[in-house]
Parts: sequence; structure tokens; C-alpha cells
Amino acid sequence: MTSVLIDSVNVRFGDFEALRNISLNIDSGTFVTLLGPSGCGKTTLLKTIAGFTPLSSGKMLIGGKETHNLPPEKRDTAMCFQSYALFPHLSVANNLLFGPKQKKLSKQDQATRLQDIASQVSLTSQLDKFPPELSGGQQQRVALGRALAIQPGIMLFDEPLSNLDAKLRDSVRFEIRQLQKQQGFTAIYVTHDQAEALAMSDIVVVMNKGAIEQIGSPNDIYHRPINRFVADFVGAANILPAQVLEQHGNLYRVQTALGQLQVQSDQAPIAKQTYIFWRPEDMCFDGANASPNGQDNIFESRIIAKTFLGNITECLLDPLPHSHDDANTTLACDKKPSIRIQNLGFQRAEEGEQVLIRVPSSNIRFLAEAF
Amino acid sequence: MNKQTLLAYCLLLPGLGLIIVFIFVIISMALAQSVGYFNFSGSSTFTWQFWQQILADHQLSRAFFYSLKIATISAILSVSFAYPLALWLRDPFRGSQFVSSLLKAPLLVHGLVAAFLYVNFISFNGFLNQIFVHLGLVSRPIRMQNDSYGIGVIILQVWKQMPFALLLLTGAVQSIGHDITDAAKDLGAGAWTRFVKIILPLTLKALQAALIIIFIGAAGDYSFQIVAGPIDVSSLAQLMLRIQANDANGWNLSATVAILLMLTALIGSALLALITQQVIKWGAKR
Amino acid sequence: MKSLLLSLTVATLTFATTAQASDDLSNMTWPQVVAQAKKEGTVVWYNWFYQDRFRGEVKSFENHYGIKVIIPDGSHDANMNKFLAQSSRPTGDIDVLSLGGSDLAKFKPEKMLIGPLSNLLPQNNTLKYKMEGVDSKGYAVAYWGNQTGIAYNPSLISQKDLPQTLSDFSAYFAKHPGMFGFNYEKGGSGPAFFQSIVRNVVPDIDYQTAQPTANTMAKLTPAWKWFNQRRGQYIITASNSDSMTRLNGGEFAMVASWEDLTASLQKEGDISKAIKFYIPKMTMPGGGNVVMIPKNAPHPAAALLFIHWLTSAKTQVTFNKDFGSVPQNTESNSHYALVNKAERKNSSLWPDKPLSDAINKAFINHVIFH
Amino acid sequence: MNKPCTNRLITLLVIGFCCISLVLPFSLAMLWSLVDPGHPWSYPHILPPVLSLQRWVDIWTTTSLPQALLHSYLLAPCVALCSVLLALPTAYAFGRLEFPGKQAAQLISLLPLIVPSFVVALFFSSLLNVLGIYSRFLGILIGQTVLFIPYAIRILSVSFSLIRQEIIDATRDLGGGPITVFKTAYLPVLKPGLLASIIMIFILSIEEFAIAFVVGSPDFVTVPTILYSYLGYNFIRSNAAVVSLILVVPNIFLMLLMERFLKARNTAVITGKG
Repeated sequence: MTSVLIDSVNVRFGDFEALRNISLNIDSGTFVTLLGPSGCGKTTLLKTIAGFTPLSSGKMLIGGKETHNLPPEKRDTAMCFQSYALFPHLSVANNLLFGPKQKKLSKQDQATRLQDIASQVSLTSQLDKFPPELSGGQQQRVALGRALAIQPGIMLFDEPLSNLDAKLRDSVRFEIRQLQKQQGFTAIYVTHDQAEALAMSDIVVVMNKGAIEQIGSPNDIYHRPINRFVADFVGAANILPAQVLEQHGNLYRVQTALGQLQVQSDQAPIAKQTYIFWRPEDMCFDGANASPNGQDNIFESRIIAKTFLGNITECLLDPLPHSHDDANTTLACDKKPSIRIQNLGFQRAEEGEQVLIRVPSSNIRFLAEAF
Repeated sequence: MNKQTLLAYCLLLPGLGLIIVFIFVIISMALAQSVGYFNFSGSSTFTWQFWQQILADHQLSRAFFYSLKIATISAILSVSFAYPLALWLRDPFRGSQFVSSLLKAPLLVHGLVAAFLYVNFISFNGFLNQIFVHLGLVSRPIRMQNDSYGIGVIILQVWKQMPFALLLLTGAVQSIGHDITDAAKDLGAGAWTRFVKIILPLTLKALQAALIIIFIGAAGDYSFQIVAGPIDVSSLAQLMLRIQANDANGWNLSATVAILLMLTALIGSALLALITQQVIKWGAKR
Repeated sequence: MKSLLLSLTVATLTFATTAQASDDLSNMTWPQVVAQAKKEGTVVWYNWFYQDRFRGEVKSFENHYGIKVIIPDGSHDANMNKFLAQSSRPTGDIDVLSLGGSDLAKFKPEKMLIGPLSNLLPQNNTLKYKMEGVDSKGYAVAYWGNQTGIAYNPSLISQKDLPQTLSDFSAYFAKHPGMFGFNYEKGGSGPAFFQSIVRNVVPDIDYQTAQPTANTMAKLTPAWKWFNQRRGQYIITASNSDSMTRLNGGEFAMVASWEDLTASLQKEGDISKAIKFYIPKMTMPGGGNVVMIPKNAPHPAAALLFIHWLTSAKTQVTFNKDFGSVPQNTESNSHYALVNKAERKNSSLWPDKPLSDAINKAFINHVIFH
Repeated sequence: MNKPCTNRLITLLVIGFCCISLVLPFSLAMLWSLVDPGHPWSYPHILPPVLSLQRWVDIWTTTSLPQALLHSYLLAPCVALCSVLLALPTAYAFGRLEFPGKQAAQLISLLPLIVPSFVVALFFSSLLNVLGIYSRFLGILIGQTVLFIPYAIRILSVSFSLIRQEIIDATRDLGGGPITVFKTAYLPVLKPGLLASIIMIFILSIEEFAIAFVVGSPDFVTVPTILYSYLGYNFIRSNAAVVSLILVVPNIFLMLLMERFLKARNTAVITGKG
């Protein structure tokens, strides 16, 4: 039950800037995910919080306490390593008890703690085994249990599920979230898997190139990304450069490589020349039966490729030149984009077929990024 | 026996086979000579007389305890110096390559040369004494050459063997993942606890290997002993060679010393390794 | 003494087959020997000391006769062992072997050596065939005379204060502890010193004839007591050379040494010219080394010619000048010696070899490892 | 605590210590080696009165040092080659085959390392006596070869185990014959191991004291016998200094060479333990 306050933190390794001006406020008891591609600095940030990596500048408070010069062993954090980092020469029981022994718990307390933790992570029957004798999932549990055993205020997870197969990953993900809710610790969770981030977190922090791109709830991050990076990294997105032509209330007319499109937005674009985006599932093939209010965008495309994924069908579209197009207002700078579309269930459309596509204007959003 | 096993055993012949034959013959030779066979100067018959003569010799027990002392202290000191250096050199940093090459340099200086350099350094009119006199620490140079405690030999052993221990331990320490030590740190273990509970147990094999090899080398030392060793006590190897050269039954008598030396080296190093293991296990459990 | 007796038995069995060489030589005139020697072209001299310097000295022989001299780096014991071990082979590696005078008592010269050299060498009447109390019957000829004594540093002890008698040494040791050094192995000067002390402490033994019986050895106990009471007043060094190196470094005032070692170290610039040498009145032994030709020498004529050169008056004078050895040819003088004629009278004979070895061993057991 | 700063401090300390224990003794030896034969460096001179290279010339021209170097540097490559050749089949079996008793065999292969070298040397020479082998060269060659085979076995069996079966399979799949397979799959992986073991045994052979000294004495001079003569028996400081320095020079080059080949390799490769 500990908050973390990170203020203008920079971390440099020689000439390389691993973290740039990071500021982050994590409330006690929240589940925060650090999401980003590999090399974005998310693990560095985690290790900085744990105390393994010293700050080059800025300050960090854990539970309101300045962490400067506080070594990892003195911090109220416990880390779950990607590699598990189990002590191979110690039995499962001794692995779990390693932390409590450092905290000088009495023998009595150690025993009860061991029983608690072992049952929490379902390892009661494995206590006398050694890590190399366990399966991957069991090792993961030992790592989790070992960190839990010191009852930390903050649990740090460094991609803890990346070495598990897909099925196991789902169940462990659920268990971790359950545990966090039960115990109420603050969790900081590093992952590059956007689905995992969206599924688990209260707050998602999207990072790129050592800096934070966006902080928000999973819903915000998915539906209201602020820039092309976030939009593209979290889920699939169709992103087009757009020139705002005119505005009628919250309805905007923009010029794109697909021709003129209508965007319904409560938020004004940040510049005349900006980006618009929509999710592949926010469009459909039923262009022929468009609603009569005229706020839907309809254009003709050819299907280049079609992939049936079971629950959905994904197609790659090649938009055809717009019949009403005004040649001199087309954005010449952009080459013709290809568009992704995802619809539920099996779709009958065939590759090479020409179809009419509909994107409701309310599904298109402006990104807070100009070009 | 299937075909592959047969093939494997055939392949072992030129290398391993040679080793086994060679060592077997040499040990048998020593054993046979120690009980009177292959006597070059008398009749070759079975006899315990050489064993009785050697075991009753006051020099032997002195040489035995002396060699044991030198070997144990050298082995322990070498690894105690090597550990901190290995830990320090675990992560590369600017100049770490240079430092580790520098530290390994003694491996390539011949033992006799090292002994000479040492004696030259500490001799009555050597550099160290001149410095002492100049600094006014002593009025007349101190006599340090061939000290009767074998300190010179131990210094030389450590100087020459420490790099070897360092080589072994650096490899072992580097193979411990950073995550493991980070995890220990994270769970509240300080530097000493991490060393005792994580690093020592995980490098136990390399530590034992270093101890064994240094112990055996130091127990059988001849070159440091003859140049820098005490005058009034011999090492086992020195005694063995002296007896061989100076006595009418030299070969047979020295064979008994050879077998004792071999036993000392083997049993001593095994004991040292075993004790180390127990101590470390006890330390890790605590 | 590796394979002493074994080799001896083998040697007696095989010597009949290898006995021709000496016959050949004795049938030749001296010019024939020289011609044969030149034909052989090489001579291998097993000498255990100053090998590097002798390589320089033998240049004049090599240049004069065009015969190459090879001097291996073996030690005294190793050379002796090799000679004995090889004696059973029809052809060995050794042409000329150097040994201490008393070493000849260890084997039968007439069975293992070519000779007698006294019949083969042209300058036979000016040479010595008896050394350190052993008569080689003409099979081994003296080429090197040496004297043990004490080298001292005049800046640390003046000539008039030099200890001469046993009581002088007792007094000096007590007054200046740690200023006197001697070795007990790797060189014979240290043993010469403690043997001399032993003879002075226990005078009622005839050291030239007594055998090392238990009775004789028991009599020596007072001598060991003498040393053990003064432990710490004298310093045991690692070797002859070590003694000299440390004398030169100012660590000691006096060390036991050889006359030839002292002179040649000075000549080579290894120690200061200021170092002096004397033979104390309590006497210290002097002796010498001899050369011989093994029966199975690969180049017997060259060996004979080499010995002729080695023992010539001219070479002996050169050695006296370069090494401080005592010339062994009656025709050469010795003005380069470090000690004068009067002092030379303090020279004694070495104890008989078995007794000498027993004393050394007893000293190691009773004093060094006490 | 600032880590780079502490590091620099310790680095300086270690380098300083190395200077005291390495550079200083060698410089002193250098000083002694330059003492002019005409002007001995003796008490109470603090520094040698006259310096010259005369001793270097003398030692090189009058002693059997050149011969010793020749012998040692002739022996070393022979020993290295023999050891490696004899070790190859065993290393292959250890690295690529599974058979009963493999662990025991691997342990036994370390035997020469754990028997004190002077015991081996002494009774090996006694064995040569009994067998009637008089060639010192051959004697030392046999003895050292057996003594160093374990190193070659350890290094090479790791090399063999690093060869990937997929690459062998792929080469054969693409139509490569045995020679092509050897060239593409074996050689690139074995090469560093071969070089490393040859260099390592070369150095060990030159360093080896016991066998070279005991078997070689008295007349087959090698580097160790020369060293023993000049540093032990006939210890004269200046000459000892010259001999030491002359013998250290090739070692420095060998060290640089070995550093290059062993750089990235785990030490377990070298020692076979840990």
C-alpha cells in the first residue's frame, strides 16, 4: 500500500539516454502497466524503481520517502523477474523464505508465512523440490511467491509471463490480478503485450524511446490515443494524414488520400494539418445500405487479402479513386494508403472483389499530432 | 555392447588410454620401489624397511607438516584474494580488460623467475630494505630471505596461483545471472549476505577446483622452496629429490616419500574441498 | 648414486667389448693422436662448474686444433650418475669427465676409464695423479686445485680481527651475531667450514682413516652441541653463490667460500674487488678436481688431446689468473693466488670421503633440522 | 556512493599493486642485468656504479642459453602437436557421443593434473631407466605429452560439443560430402579450440619444470634447467637477472596471442571444472 512519485527522472548510460524526463504518479493500490516496444525504457524504469539502476537526475519518492541512496534491499519493493531468477541451490521453501529470513522474522512467523504463501501460489506439495525440477509454470509461481513473501508495498513485474505458453499465460494473468486485489499492493507491471496491458491494468503507461507517450485507463489508451505511436502500438489502426477543410458544429470535413471524409469530433483538431484514425473494427462492408443522415463516409475498395481468424475476418483493402474527387485538393504528399478492416464472424467477400465500405463519421478521431 | 559404445571406447584409447597406462605405470613404479622392487643398488625383494626408515625419520614429519601448512594457507589465501577481484571484474567497465590481463600476468612468469625476483626484492640490500632504511623505519636492513616460517614461499604461491583462481572464479561468477543477485538484493539481502548465501554456493564447484589445484601444486612445490624457502625445513618434493640423490637406496626411499606426497596432495585437497563445501552449505542455510 | 651398483655389475660384464680404444691410443705416437683427434673433430667435456666461462677458455684449444669443445650444463651428481648409468653402453656421450679427487674412490678406475693417462700424455712427469687422498693409478689427472677458506668484507672486519682459531670464532659469533654465513648444500665451502669446526671441537679422531661407524659418529656430539648453542649467531645460506652474493651486499662480514670462486666472481665483476679471502689457522681443507676419459668415450683421441691442453703449464697459469685455481702442473707458477705461501700452510686435507659424507649428513640432521 | 568513481579508485589501487608486484621487481632485475662486469654493484652502493649491456652479450655468447631456448622451443610445438592429435579422438567421444562410464572417464582424464608433478617426473625417469630409453628429447616429449593431454581433451571436447548437429544435417541435406561437412560444420567451431589448446600446451611445455629438469638433466638443457642453474645453484644476481629477462620476453608475446584466442571463452573450457 505504497504510492510512487516519479518527478523528471533521467537515466543515462554513457551517451545513451535510457529514460528521458519521466514523471509519473502512481497511487497506492493501483495496477499500473508500463507498455512499449523492446528498448523503450520500460524495464529500465522498473529497475530504477527497484533501485538497481541509479537516477542520473530527477527524484523519486516511494511511500512518500525520498529514495536517493536507498539500496534495493532497503526499498519496500519486490520484483518478479522475467527469468524468474530463482536461487537454484535452494529448495522451493528456502526460496520462498529468503526474503522473510533477511527481515529477521522469527522461526514461528517464517513457518506461518511459508504456509500462507505456498497455498496462495499453490505450491504446498512442491516445497522440498529444487527449482530445476519444476515446470515453467511452477517456477513462475515460486518467483511470484518469493516476491509476495516479503509483503511488499509495491510489486514489480518484469514481463513475468513471457516464458509461459498462451493458455497458462491467461490463467496466471488472472491470478496475479486476483492476488493484487486481495492483498491490495501497488503493482507495476512491464509488458510489451498490449492485450495483457489492457486486460490487467488500472492505468497503462505507454512508453517509447525512453519517454512516456501517454498515461491513461485502458479505455482511454485504446479509444483516445493521443498520437500515431500509441494508436498504432495499442491495437491495429488506420491512420491517415488529413487537412481540415471546414467545420459545421462538431462535424469536420477533411481532405485525405481517400478523398474527402467527414469526422464527428467533440475535440477540435490541434492544427489544420493533422492525422485522423479509426480502428479496423469501426468500419463495415455494408456501404450499399448507408444511413440516410449523410454522416457516414463511403468509399469503394478492392480486397487485396483476406484472413479468416475464427472470431473475426480481417481484410486488407486497396481504396479505389474517388469518383467525386477534386483532383487538386488531394494530398499529393501521401501515397495511397491500404486500409485494414475487421468484422465479426465469417465474411463472404472474396479477394479481388470490389466492395463499398462504410466508416461512420463518429468512429473517426483526430490525433493530437500535426504534420 | 552396441556399436556406438564400442566406437566411443576405441576413440578413448589414444588419449585417455595413454593417460591411464602412463599414470598407472608410474604409480606402480613408485609403489614397487617403495617396497623394495627395482632396487638399483641392492637385491630387489619385498621389504618394508624403506617405509620403516622413512616413517621413523624426523625430517619427514617436519616436511609433511610444512608442506601441508604451505599448501593449505596458499590455497585459502589465493581464493580469498581472487574472490573480491572476480566479483569486481564481473561487469565489464572501462579498463577492466586491461586490469584482468595485468592480474593474469603472473601465470606466464616462470616460478623460478618469480622466486628470484622476490628474493631480489626482499634481500638484505634489496629494494624493500633500502626503502625501510630510507624511511627510517629500521636502522639496519632486516634479514627476510629464506625466512623460517615459509612466508616467502606463501607469498610466491599466492602471487603465482591467485591469477589461476581468479580465472576460474571470474568464469563462475560471471555465469551467475544478474537477475539472481538482483533478486537477492530486492528481497533485502545486503552485500555480505548475497556473497555468503548466493555467490559462494553457486560458485562452489569452481572454488573447490581452484582450492584443489592450488593445494596440490603448493604441496608438491619444489621451485619456490629451493630459492625462497626456509633453510631449516624441506618441502616434501625437496626431501624426495634430496633423498633420491644422496642416499644409497635413494630410489626406494624417495618412492616412499613420493607416495606420501601423493597421498598428502590427494587427501589434503579432498578434505579441504569437503570442508569448504560444508562451511559454505552451513553459511547458506543459516 | 642412482644406479651405482647396477651399472657397476653391468659395466664389468661389458667392459671387455669396449676396451679397444685405450689399446688404440697406447699404440699411437703423439702426432698420430693429434691427427686422429682432428679427425674426430669434437670433444664433449662433462664439467660441473663454470661451464659458461670454460666455454670461453676452450676457445684457444678450439682455434689451435680446429676441434669443437662441447660443455654440457650438468651438475656434479648428475654427471656422475650419467657416467655410471652409461658405462654399460658400447658408446657413451662423455669424452672427458671431471670429478672431485675423492670421487675416484667410488669405482674402479682401471675398469671404467681409458689409461693410464700417465702413459699416454707427453707431459706426464709434471702432472699429479693423486688427489684428495685417492690414487687414481694414473687414470685420472689433476687439472684444478682449489682451497676453501673464508671470504670477508674488509669494511666490516679488519684483517687483524679475523678469527683464526675455534675460540676466536666462538668469541666473534657471540660478539657479532648474524654476521657470518655458510651453506650446507649446493657447494662444498660451507661443509668445509663446519667440518673444520668439527675437527677442532672433536680432535681425537683421525679424519683421514676413521670409518663412519656409530661409535665415531657418537663422538661428534659435542660438535653439534657447539653449533646448536650458537644457533642464530651464524646464518645458514642457500648456496655457495648465495653466501657470496650476500657478502657482496653487505649483509655479512664473513662467509665460507672457495678461493677460486672468490677470485672468479671478482674477475667477472659479480662481487666487489674489495672482498678478501683467508684461510684461518684452525685450517680448512683444500683439494682439487681431476679429469678422466671413460672407456666408452666417443672421441678418445680428441679427449686425450684436450686433457693434454687442459693440464698444460700455460693453461694452468691462465686458470690461476682467471679463476684463482691452484695450478696442477709443476711447471706453472701461481702468482695470481689470493693467499700467500705462509697462509697456504693452513690448508688441510678433506676427511676421508665416507666419513665426510657422514659428517655432512649428521650436520643436516643434528643442526639444520634440529 | 558513486560507482564509476569507486571503480576508478580500485582500478588505480590494483594497477598500483601490480606495479609493486610486477613492474618493480622486473625493473630491479633490469637494473641488475645492466651492472657492468668491470664495476660490481656492491655494498654500500645504492645504485650500480656503471651500466652496460656487457652481461647480456656474455650470457648469450658463453652460456648454453641459446641451446636451451632451441631445445625448449623445439620441444614445445612437438608436445603441443602430439597432445592435440592424441586428444582429438577422446575429445570427440566426450563431446559428441554418449556411452556408459562417460563421467568416470572424464574424471580419470584429469589424473595427470592431480598427481604432483615431481612424483611423475622422478618415477617417469626411473621408468625410462628401466626401459632403456636414453634419448632425453624423446623422454621429455613423451612425459610432457601425457601431462598435457588433459588440457587438450578439455578444451577440444567443449569445442566438439559446440558443433551443431543441425549444421551437419543441413550440409548433408544440401549435398555436401564428408570433406564439405568437415569444412563447414566442424572446422569453424574447432579452429579456436585447436589454436587455444596448441598455444596453451606450448606455454605449459616451456613452463614445465619437473619433467624437463629431472629427465633432461644433466646434459639436455632446456629453459627450466638453465633457470635452475642460474637461479638456484649458481645464483649470481646479475646473471640471474639477464636469464630471467631473456626468458620472459617470448612469454609476453605468447600471452598476447593466448589472450586473443581465449578471450571470449569460458574458463571452464580451460580447466574443465566449475
